[in-house]
Amino acid sequence: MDQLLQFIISGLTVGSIYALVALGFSIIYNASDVVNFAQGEFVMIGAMSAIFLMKAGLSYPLSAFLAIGITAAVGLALEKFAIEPAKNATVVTTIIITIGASIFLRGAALLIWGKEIYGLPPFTSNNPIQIGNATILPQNLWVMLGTAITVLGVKYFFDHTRMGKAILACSYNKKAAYLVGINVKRMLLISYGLSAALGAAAGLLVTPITFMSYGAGVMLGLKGFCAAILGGMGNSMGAVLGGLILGLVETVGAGFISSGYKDAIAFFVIMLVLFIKPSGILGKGETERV
Amino acid sequence: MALLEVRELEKHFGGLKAVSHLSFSVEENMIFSIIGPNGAGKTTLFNLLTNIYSPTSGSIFFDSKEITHLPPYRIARLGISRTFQNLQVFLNMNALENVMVGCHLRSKAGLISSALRLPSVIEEEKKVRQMALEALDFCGLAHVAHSPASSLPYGILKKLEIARSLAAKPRLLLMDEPAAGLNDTETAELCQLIRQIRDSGITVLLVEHNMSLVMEISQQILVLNYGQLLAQGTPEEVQKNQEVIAAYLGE
Amino acid sequence: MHLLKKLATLLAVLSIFILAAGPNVQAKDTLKIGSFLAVTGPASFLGDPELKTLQMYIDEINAKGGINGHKIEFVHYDTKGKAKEAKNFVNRLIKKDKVDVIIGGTTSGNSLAVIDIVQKAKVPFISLAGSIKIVEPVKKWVFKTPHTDKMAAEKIFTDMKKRGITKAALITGNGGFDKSGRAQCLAMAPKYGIKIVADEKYDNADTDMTTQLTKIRATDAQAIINFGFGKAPAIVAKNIKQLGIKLPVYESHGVASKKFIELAGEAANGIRLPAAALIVADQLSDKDPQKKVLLAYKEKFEKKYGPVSTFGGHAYDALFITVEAVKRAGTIDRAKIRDEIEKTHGFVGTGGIFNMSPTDHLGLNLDAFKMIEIENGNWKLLY
Amino acid sequence: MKRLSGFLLFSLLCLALPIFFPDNYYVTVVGLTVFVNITLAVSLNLLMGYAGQISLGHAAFFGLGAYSSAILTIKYGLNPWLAMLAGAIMVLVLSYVLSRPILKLKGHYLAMATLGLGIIVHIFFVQADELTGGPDGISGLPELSIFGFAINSDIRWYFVLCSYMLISVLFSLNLADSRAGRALSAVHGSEIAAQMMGIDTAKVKSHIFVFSALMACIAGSLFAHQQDFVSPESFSFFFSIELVTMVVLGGLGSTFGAIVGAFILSILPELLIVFEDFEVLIFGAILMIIMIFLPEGLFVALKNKVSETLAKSKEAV
Repeated sequence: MDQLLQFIISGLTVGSIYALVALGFSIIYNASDVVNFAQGEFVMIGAMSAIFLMKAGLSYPLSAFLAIGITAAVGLALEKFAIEPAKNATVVTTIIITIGASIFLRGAALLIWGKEIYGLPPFTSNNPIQIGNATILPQNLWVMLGTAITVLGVKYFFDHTRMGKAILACSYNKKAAYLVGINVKRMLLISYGLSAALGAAAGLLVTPITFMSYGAGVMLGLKGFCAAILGGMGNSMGAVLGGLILGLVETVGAGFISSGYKDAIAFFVIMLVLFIKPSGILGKGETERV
Repeated sequence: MALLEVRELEKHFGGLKAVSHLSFSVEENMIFSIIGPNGAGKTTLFNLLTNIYSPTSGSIFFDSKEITHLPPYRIARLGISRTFQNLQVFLNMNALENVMVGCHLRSKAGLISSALRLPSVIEEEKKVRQMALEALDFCGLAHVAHSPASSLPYGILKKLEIARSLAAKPRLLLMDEPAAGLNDTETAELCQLIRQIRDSGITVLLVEHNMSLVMEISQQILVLNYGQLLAQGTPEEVQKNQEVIAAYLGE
Repeated sequence: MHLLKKLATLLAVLSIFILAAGPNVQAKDTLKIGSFLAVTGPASFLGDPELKTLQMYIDEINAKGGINGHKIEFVHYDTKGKAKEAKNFVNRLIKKDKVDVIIGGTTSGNSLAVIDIVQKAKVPFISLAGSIKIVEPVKKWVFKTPHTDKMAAEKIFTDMKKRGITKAALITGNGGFDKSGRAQCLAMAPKYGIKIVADEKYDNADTDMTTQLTKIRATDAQAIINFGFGKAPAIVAKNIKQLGIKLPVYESHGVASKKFIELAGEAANGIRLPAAALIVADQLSDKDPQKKVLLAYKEKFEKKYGPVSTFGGHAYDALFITVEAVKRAGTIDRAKIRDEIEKTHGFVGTGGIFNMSPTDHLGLNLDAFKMIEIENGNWKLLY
Repeated sequence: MKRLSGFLLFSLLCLALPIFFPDNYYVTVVGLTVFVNITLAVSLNLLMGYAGQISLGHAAFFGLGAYSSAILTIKYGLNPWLAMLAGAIMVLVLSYVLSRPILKLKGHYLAMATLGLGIIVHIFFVQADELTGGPDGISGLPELSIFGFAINSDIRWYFVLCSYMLISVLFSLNLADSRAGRALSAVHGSEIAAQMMGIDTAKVKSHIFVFSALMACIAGSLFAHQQDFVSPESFSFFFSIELVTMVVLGGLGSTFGAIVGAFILSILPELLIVFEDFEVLIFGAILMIIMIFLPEGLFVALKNKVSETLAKSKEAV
């Protein structure tokens, strides 16, 4: 039982990584009802850009800053050149476009950065912090802090800023949003840029722990998607909650049941939750008007 | 015994009582209209009758059988069909196919026999096609049979829903605002159509805002206000009812 | 009309392609070597240096006029590490490209998947993957050059015995390499009197292994063995340090590349692993017959591509075993080449000295593995 | 017979191909993969295109079929056909039990649940070493034979897989305009309206889920015998997503769309090999471009174009 504390800390560590990725899904979903399967690639591009900018001799903060900018530009380009021209497409078609985009971005990363795995130095010291008989790395705290700041930021953005509200309005009813004078096109563009920037920030935060390579975005994206769904798609608090629960279920499952089947246990729990609550933990149930 | 009987029906959405304490019955072979100001609970009532919402309390009987908690498809099997205020046409099919879905209850080919296309299925398919064409023709839609539903104008789609419901040969047809969005000519045609439906032996339960239409064709009218029964009677009786006038004027 | 013209042009171009793809009018004595490697995907760090090595040396051989006058034609496909692709590509190599020898199958899964095909088609195949199952039991047309996972397990246990360790904990990934290594560890441990007291697993894409290691910490294990490749072993090493576990740690030959040290950083120090001599070539005694070969390969590869890895070395060994066999056979007849490969004796490669026989299609013994410890971010040859 | 003219033409083309190109790599090797993928795409289209229920776990049933055949024939010495039947029964029961709770979910949540199902099955293939051989898989399946006629060459496999594919295509086309098929489309169009037409939507969805799973399961058994080998990565969630992509690329809801989509996605990587490292990039770009400019799918878009042009030329006359 004295291992439990470490399991929980490990779970929160992993969970906050998932939560960060899940938040990116939320933003685009909120604006356009689209699940962007290239979200994991944003994480990868953010991290890889920073790694190579640093290799080119730039300082850590400057590289990080530029990497976020580069990724945001990729996000904007994705919306401008792939999502916007297909505005009449159904949701499923749009999802396939984002899958195509994720393959394309991975291919581009492969060509630009090669196949090697890279790491980033931790933001601060690398000495583990002791909590009871459990330990945690400072970088893990950075990830948690990053998650907390982001979720509060995203929540504030959607609840209290004009632009955030405008983006939400686009998702509820594009036509109505257009009629009240919201520039729907621009809002969608902004949401992709924002989501990409967020993905890049996630990449910067997690790379010192998990390393990064051109293909690493896939699994991060998948887990982020699971977290977002578990919490209730489009709900930023839900995304964080989903991420943390997913992380905890994985570590506790690995700790007490079987480490080989831990992912299976996690997916089983997600399915159970959905069977009981079909729109995720914090998701709102949909009622159809007839 | 009445064809449809509603006893003490209640529906609460959180604190809101959308329908409360409602009892009425509908006799066979008549046009029975439900009117009331916006938000009176008319569509909610339809959704309760077809169990798209389940009632908080109370019971519903159709042909002396309780249907309160039956799933919608079983209610349909007993002989109730409906149209929708927000169109629910199958936009992924053409007009004829839409109506052929209406014939679902009058045919029986299953998944496997359909996949194998057994001779009996081919036979039945012919019959279904015939029945559907008849229903389309009845509603004056024979000319659009092969047009994709997604390409048809609103007025036609409203009629298409009626044709689809009729193809099921129901005993009771619930129509939710069939005249909404129609022009005068179309409304006149609709009026005629509803009468023909009644004359073919189908009881019609109508929710409608178009008062002249309602007054013209209904035998019985029920007035709802805030989910409660305000009045019931013939068009003349309802028109004279002071409470009804107040409710409408107070709107 | 315009459209028709376009169509006609298209057809003409297409037919040229089709004709060109038809029967090859090549000189008869070209030796066709086919390869299928995981150049991209999760095993790319294995497949990539393998491909580079093959290309580099084949170019060199051709520049020197080929083997006994036979020029080498090289056909390569990237399997991305997928067994289904491997099967398709080997079929393609045999049926479409009609190759004489196949070198490849970066991962054990890829190699195992194609054994039946090459056996049926009677094409000599030298696998570049680790699993012992590839050559045990012996298959007539199948050979391999990398040390087996069984050898790695035995080398690790030998070292443990020397240090008086009797209880070990296993932590492995879910890839083919990892799982096969785990199976060999479980199978070999009793022979060396070692008890496996924990058997934890992780997914190769996982970001944190502290949970599994916490469980290991709670056992009475005296050492930890990790079989894996890619980033996961580096995370394991870092997590071990984070949790303050002081036990000796053994990695497999899967991490025998500088990348591992780079990723794991300080946490890599003190870790021991069995590996081919290549990474400690300069530490070998001058009397070691391998030293010259290793240094030559290392220099050549690093001049062209950057840091060398032992995995590329396996491709080097496979290529030159083939080259020697063709030289001895004096022909490019598949059956004769196969016979000569089987007769490989005293071949000094990067992986060791190969002595193949009809009952041994690998031809390496435990001495071919060196026990190495990571010290101050560098490899240190122990023995 | 007008209804099936497209099908007959397609069958003729498939069956005649090996006569003209008997030893062509693309026909006898790639062709087999193409047939399996077409079968899977067509079966997935029944669920996704007809009934409108997305599944990101279709590869699981394909894999369960393959593994049942491999395990039961190799480890338990069962007759291959019996093993195939046993696998099918298992998938029947499993898919039926799971169908009700899973298909209650909608949209992304349904996608998530099916994705989870696929991943759980995949993890089982990887982790249950003793049974499944782990990541290395199992090889050495016994030969399949029909009435003593052994299916032991590429060309024989060509005809077996082709026949099974054609049967699935025929089933799918038959369903399209039938009572059962219309019920599926109705569920897709509006579940509430479908219910009001007397359709038990939960049952309809569950039945098509099981039907489509069974089609994939048997394809899996055949695939295992043909490949003579099974390993987990052929049944990963990546493959499930590839199948969804096939269906949408060709045109959701159209059987020939699924065929076209499966054909393109199976052939494209073979053709892109020459681009080496650029392959991934080009593949992604092609996928995006097709979906951006022909969002209703390649086949459906072309079909609409052709019928439009025909209608116009008729008017002109």
